[in-house]
Amino acid sequence: MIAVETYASADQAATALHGDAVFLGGGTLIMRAVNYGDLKTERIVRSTDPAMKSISTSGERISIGAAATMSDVMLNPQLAFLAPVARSIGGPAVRNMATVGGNLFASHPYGDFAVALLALDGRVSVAGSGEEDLGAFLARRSSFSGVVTEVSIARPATGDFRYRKVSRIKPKGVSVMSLAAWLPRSGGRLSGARVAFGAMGNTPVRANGVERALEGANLDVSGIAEALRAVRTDLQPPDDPIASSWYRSEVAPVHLRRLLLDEEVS
Amino acid sequence: MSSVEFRKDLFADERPENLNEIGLPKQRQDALGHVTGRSPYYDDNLYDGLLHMRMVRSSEYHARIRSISLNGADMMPGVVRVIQAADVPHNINTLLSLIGFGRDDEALLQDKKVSYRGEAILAIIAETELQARKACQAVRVDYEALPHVLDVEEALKPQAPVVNEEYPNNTFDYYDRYDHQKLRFGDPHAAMARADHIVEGEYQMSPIEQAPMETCGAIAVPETNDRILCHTCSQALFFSLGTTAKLLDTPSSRLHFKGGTVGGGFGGKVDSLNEPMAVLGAKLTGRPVKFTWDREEEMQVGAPRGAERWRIRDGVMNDGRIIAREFTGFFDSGAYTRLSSYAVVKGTAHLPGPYTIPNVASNVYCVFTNRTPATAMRGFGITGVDFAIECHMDKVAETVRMNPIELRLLNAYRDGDMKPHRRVAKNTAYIECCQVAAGKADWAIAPEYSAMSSLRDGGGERASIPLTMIDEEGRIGERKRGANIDTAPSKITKDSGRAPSVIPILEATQAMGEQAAGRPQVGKATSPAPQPSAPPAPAPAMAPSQTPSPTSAVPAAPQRSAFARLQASEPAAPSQSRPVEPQPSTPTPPSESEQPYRPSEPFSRGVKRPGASPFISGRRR
Amino acid sequence: MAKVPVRFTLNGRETALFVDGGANLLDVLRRGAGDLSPKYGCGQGTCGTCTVLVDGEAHLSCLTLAEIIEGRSVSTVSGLSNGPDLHALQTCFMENFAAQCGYCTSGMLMAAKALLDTNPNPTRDEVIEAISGNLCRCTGYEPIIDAILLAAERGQGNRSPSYGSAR
Amino acid sequence: MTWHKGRGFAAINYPIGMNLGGDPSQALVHSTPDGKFMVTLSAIDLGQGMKSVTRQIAAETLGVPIEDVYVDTADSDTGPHDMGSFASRGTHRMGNAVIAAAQEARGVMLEAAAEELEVSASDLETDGKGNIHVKGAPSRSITVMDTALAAQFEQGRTLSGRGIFLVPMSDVDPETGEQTPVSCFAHAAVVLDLQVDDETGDVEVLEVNSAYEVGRALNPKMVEQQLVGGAWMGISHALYETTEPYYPDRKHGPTDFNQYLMPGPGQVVPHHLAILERPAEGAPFGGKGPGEMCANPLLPAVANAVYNAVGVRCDSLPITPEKILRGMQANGGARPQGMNWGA
Repeated sequence: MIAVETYASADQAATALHGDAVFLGGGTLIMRAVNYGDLKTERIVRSTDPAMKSISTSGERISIGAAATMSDVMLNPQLAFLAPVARSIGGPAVRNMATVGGNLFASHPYGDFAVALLALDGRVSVAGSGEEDLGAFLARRSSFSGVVTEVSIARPATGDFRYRKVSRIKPKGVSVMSLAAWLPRSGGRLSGARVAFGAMGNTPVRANGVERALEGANLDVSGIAEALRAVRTDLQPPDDPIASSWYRSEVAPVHLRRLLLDEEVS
Repeated sequence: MSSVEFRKDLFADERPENLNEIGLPKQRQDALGHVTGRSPYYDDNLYDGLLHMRMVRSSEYHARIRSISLNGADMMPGVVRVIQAADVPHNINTLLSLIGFGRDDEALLQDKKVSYRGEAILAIIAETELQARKACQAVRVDYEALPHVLDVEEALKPQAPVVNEEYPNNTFDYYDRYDHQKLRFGDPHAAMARADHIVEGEYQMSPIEQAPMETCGAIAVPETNDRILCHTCSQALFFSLGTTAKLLDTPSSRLHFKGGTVGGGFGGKVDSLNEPMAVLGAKLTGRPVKFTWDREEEMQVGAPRGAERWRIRDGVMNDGRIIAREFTGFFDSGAYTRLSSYAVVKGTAHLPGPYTIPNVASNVYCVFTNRTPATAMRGFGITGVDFAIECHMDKVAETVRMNPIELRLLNAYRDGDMKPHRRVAKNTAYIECCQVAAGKADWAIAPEYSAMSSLRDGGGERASIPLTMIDEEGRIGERKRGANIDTAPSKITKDSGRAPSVIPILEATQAMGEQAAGRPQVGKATSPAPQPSAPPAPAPAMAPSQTPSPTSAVPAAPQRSAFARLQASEPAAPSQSRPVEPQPSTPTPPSESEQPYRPSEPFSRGVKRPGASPFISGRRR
Repeated sequence: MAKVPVRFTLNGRETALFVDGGANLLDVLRRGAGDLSPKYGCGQGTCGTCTVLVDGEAHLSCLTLAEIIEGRSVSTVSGLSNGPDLHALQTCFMENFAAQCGYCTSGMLMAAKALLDTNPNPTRDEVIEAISGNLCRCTGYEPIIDAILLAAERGQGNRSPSYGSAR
Repeated sequence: MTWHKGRGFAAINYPIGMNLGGDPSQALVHSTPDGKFMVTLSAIDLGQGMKSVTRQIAAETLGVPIEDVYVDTADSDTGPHDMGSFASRGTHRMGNAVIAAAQEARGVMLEAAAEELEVSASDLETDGKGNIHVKGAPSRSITVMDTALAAQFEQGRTLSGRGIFLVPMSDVDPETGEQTPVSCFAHAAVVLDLQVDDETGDVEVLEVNSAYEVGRALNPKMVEQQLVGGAWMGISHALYETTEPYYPDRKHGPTDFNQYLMPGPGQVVPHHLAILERPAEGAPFGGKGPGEMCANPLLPAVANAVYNAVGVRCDSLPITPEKILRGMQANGGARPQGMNWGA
């Protein structure tokens, strides 16, 4: 029989997360596992810590509490650039439940919000320890046990952040792929661009070759040509019910171009 | 966005409009219940102490079960009862046994061999669904993996693993005689030889989930008077009741089934797998038991619309007339028959689609593979072949450079035309649908096509049954014994050109005519007198000669030996070719209104086995 | 058996139940509180038939841990009509023939209510977005979208005068 | 990147009723003491409207308003045998059974009324509003309610009827496939417009124009429900759905509605329908069940339109962006076939 423990603070919850206990955020992942008998534990830990819902700006970075829901993100004026990303997650009911922290644990092909966070130089705060790079965190997430309290991201200049979710079902569907790019420019040329993909690997991943190819490039057809070539070797997408690895690889350059050049689609 | 118009101008004289209730947009009786959340679906019955059933399912495509270890599952918290194959009183069934079609081939629970991934092995009943799930996870099944086959044509090969022991050739047995359903009408082989073009295509229909929003399920409750009440979302209440009575070896009077308000079905709620298990659970525990599929089971264990593979070969004249059409079809039945055998027969009767083609043949196979059994779905038996036919029509149109709609109209069936299953078409409206759809979309068709009518220019010569070439190829077991037989009805191949037939040709030995059956028939049509009209009907594209092609009667040596052996063991098989008189135009039979159905009369009950099949027209060979 | 007490408001009525640890809100509403209007469609959060409002927001009751409802307010289709007077959404669903099998209807209505409660004059695209987590296998969605737009046009607070006649 | 427009046509017929027959349906009709009628069936309403259409059929046959009829389904203790709701047999088979039951009940009702009015039953007719009167003399009338009360409490009659409809089971000739498969045919034709993205193979369906022949639209709104929803399903089958995306390989079978693809509410396609009605002999008021056939023509129409748009023949379903993209690559790019057919 499953026991649910509720703690007032994230730290208390983290302390209670020993053994095989799992942390419950919005419930969209854990409860599905509970319903299907797939949860490997009988202990669920949760926290009602209000700090975990806060969204705050400090300097060039923004901190988003891990318990903030997609709807919270959409309603927050500081996060207007992330509203389209949050809106691409599930339907309205899912967005009222699913949290920013939970999205970091969503398995392929989910986790589109984390893709955007990854492009925006996301850093993860874990209760009882310090900050950690999101990319590194995602790589070790399957063995992670603890409480993510917040994710901080860079605040992009207007127009420097791009996001697209490619889905066959509209308006709500799972990713064929999702793409996010933070495209800071210096003297008109790209400098320190970060490009991340979702549904193109086991976790959201950065396209390192693409980023290198974009360094110093102009954001135009010839400037991005090398990056479009690089994307094929950067990613090893899986087969799944939505699309094959072949197809994903084949259209990744197309969608990357559309993202980078901000092309209209239909 | 969308719009609806009623074309009351069409067929107006066939349709009295003086009715009070019919034809009016009355509110649905169930609308208020739906919008208030009060419509009573099967799961909307609350019982204290309701138990929940879950299944241990095969993780293998095809495997012998060496042993099953409960591994303490029966002692786990909340577990009330484990049900195994031996607990099912009559653990073998086939759905259509209720109408006497096919042999029992599927167990409710398997304990010896599993033939698809997800096949049920044992059931666990517990106080909560979660407890039942956890107990199922504890059970250990020791499998000895067997080779498996997933492709329909691979399954036909002699060395293919046997999927279903009841049908060791991996094909359903038709009429104790053939490994496929035949359709033979005219002589497509000869007609192809004089066609201007041969157009070929292969089409693959995917397996599709019915996906009703409500998953399949049942709640069974011990009722007063030693009966079991079963709330069900079955699409066929008495089908489920009868199936349950048979599997549980229980008089149907002991069962009380309630349902009727169902959250979508689309064909996926005919198979009656939940009801017998829930009822058995209630019997064995004396408590209310619910057995519902979760969405994952609904999608991967619940039977889908089966995949179908179709090949079509047309003989086409330069002017667009299709003078011959052949089909080779494979229904992927999965591991058991369920309803696929029936879909094959239904699909065969549908050929060649809504067209009057004077020479048609088909071989359609119901094939067993190591996948989830297929079952009914919206358009069952028809959707797949319609996809094939209508894609193919466009290829034909492209070949002869015709407007695709005009090509269809040129070949369209009309009132009075003979269909290849040898019943006259009536009440047709195919031409009008094409014309109206073209008009709505501003797709121009020539005036002579706009002037066509389903009511005119059918029948006459188009009502005749041509001299028909028949054969005995594809006897049950022939392929398994290594006979190398093409699956297609004739042997014309792209590579070999129009080779002569390699099979002995037998001929229909008597005139076909439903009136000879001596009992009322459905699908009966009057032969309307052709009316003079403009434009003229397309010339009926009948064979110029009514004699069989001499070349086609030559038996080929390589296939002969296997064939001859079979023939010898088959007393009913005619042993030599005989000429036959072509069927003249059918005389006008009495209309349906003059001969109403008489349900009180006894009716023929399926094919008698073994031996010669009775002939539907009332005559025997 | 570990049972946990949960108190909440269901369609305006105070409700208290003991629930199994880990139970979801859908099961608790249906088998605990006896409110059968939300339906089970998948238990995965992918179909929307179990949609209810929690403190006015659309939530998937199958993915909602029942214990977190403590002290909160839950609304379902059972509370949508004002006694025998139907909500405008209900009358518009009926008039528009927006229900066939009816199984998705409860969830659709609650998703639509969540929209109209915060956005009384939605665009067609906003309606589409609002029901994007709710599947319907029968209608092809258009009658549902039209019914919600019609309800908005009529003012979603309006109640129809009668319980809806058979015609 | 270019969207290429394409247009496809397909037309079909569809057999109504269980193949080969042998599938009886029964119905019972009885009156309450005050002249309302209960129709008792074991048929199933899956959403197709079985309860509603049999209610209209019963009301029409009895000659009373539908408000005075209620259909109860399905309870094996009270509803007599029915094979079930499949094979487009519901309206045809059960409709005929209800007609038979309602005719019998109506016969008794008219006899009871005749006794009250002291005329011959054959001289009576119903007005469809709850009254029975002498033909040509509307003032000589009695209400159905008074008739029922009289029958029940004075005459000792039950206003009731039993109905069965059976197409006897028939056989198939193994050699030729000769058979008597079905009762009648429904028909449909569609013109479908779509566009294809030549870089990704994505398809967007733009518009459907269709003509459906349904025998008689017993309830035009319910027919519209079926046709619109069924056409949606047809498009869904054509472009999205499969339980085995890598068939015949069984890998990656979808297990939820995120993986099992169906077009969403943002992909509703304007659908302009024309409904034709050529009543079928032997069908209830000529109606053919439209529920199954409505999806069928959409599948090939999509395939034909894709070919028209980019020159790729997708002969296997579903027609995924991947298949189209592979086809375009094999052809050396999109090969639009030209919009030769109007639009």
